[in-house]
Amino acid sequence: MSPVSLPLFDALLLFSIVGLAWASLATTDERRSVILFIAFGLVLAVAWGRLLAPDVALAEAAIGAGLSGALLLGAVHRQPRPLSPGSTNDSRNQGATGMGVVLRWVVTLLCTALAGTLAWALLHAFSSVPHDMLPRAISGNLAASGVSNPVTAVLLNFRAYDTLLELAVLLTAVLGIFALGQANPGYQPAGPVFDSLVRWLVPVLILTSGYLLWVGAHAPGGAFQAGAILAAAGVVLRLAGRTRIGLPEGFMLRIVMAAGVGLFLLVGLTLLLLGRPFLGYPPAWAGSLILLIETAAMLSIAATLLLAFLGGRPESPAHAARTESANTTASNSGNEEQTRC
Amino acid sequence: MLTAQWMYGLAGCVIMALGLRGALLHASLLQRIVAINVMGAGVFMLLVAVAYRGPVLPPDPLPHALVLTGIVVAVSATALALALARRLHAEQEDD
Amino acid sequence: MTELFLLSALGLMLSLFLGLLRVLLGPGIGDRMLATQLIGTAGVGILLLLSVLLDQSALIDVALLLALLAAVAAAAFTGQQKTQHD
Amino acid sequence: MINILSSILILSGVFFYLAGSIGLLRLPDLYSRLHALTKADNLGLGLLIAGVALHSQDLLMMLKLLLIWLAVLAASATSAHLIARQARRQETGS
Repeated sequence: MSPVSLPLFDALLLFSIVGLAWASLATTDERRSVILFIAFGLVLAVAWGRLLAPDVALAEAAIGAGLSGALLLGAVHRQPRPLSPGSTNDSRNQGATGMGVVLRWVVTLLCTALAGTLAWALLHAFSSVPHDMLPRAISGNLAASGVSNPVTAVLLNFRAYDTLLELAVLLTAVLGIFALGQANPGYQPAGPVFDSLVRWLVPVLILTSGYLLWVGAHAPGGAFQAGAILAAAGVVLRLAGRTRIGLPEGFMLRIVMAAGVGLFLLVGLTLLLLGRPFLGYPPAWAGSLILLIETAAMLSIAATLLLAFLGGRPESPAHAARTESANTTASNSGNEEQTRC
Repeated sequence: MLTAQWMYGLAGCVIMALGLRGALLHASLLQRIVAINVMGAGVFMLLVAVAYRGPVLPPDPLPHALVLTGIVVAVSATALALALARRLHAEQEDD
Repeated sequence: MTELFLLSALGLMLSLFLGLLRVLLGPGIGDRMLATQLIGTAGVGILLLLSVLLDQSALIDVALLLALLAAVAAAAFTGQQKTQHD
Repeated sequence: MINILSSILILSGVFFYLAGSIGLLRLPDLYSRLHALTKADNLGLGLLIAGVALHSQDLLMMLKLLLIWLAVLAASATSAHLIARQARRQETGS
């Protein structure tokens, strides 16, 4: 590797990333801010690839390019006027009053100090020899973990507790969203151009998610990336104005939402009964157990992320179809779509 | 000490501070949510930079696992925050 | 060959950087969206080159995801939402 | 021989990318930028992908690369259409 040009590449990349982060927060136009944030996510995925973190890059690409952009853009469009707490004439926004200016400077100064302290700690840590105990322990036990991708081994075997609790966090977030109200009203049926893209893109996304789940055992990929891509397929359907986006209804939906946590707990408790530690898989079974848990986790992650995109309790498609048929002309093509698929 | 490691590490610090400042100073709820996401991205960059061991040695997988779960949690927290903001907006409109 | 890949990655980075200027300058929101599209395509190219340079075949998968989801942002940006009560 | 061909393809791909982004910066209005960009970056990526595929010489890899190119072609045509339609709607609407 040439010693000169790679730092140049890094410098350009980092300049773009920091510039986009700054620009997306410097404007007070919400739509501009969100678009800049989407561009920020795209460049970030390249940076993860550059730092040899392909697992992270896959997740960033799936979520940054697919979900969070659509989520934030949807929120901007729903607001006829800016989402601001209290009155629209907010002194913090204007920054004209004396107090406001002082406050801005104090906050800026404190944030700079924080960045400086962090940077100092970081440089201190980097100048000493890295403690490689943990990485060595991971690579030493990789053979017994049931998978050969070290990130998957950490997530589903060595630190399986964390992943179990993380799935619980996702579930809690969706329950919180459900408690806040009904789902967003959704989108008008898309034109023929986007519709023909959707027709082949959705199956390819579903295939890709299966592929990522499968390769996760021995290469970058796994339940999180696969779940995010599966959710993105639902987001695409939603954006095209379909009312059926692949989510099950009623009781089945609850099962799918809880499948990840449920199966994880079931496996853990069964192992306890058999006299092994909680989630301490027998090495011979580890590979299959991990694939089983990951499949359930993928479905749960996809369902929770898609429900998070809907932003509330989904209405039943029957009800949605009723309101839609009452909705006359604009949705005619949409109804045709539903009967066809 | 690797050049790339400190370049990305320092950038992570800067991005985190930018995000924190935005989260504290923006009036718009939506922009605060974006700012918190930027802050998270800064922390992720810090972690991935710490995991980096140069172009030849494999990186430390533990921070990668942390960041991976962090990204998924961040997007669901963002969705929850947006739902809260929407509800708040609806309540204000009723007044 | 490595030199060539590095040089090309730098070239694409420059292209991404120019796209970034258009994202920052605007003026219209459509211009920014279009430039974001270019940033995505340049990102796909850079990831392909990096996958060869750093010998990480998984980066091809990352490029694939970016490519598959490239239209999502534009669709979310232009999609017409239904209103709450009609 | 293959290396030389692959190098030429990659470098010309980069050239089209740069041409596209310079067009994006220099052209006067949204519609002309749309035209310039979609052509340049599709062609740029196509050439780049051809070069990388020649270099890799692995069948699965080539299939993936082909899929990437097709996906970007479809996505950029679709988004260009959507963005242009939106811009037209705004001009006539308000």
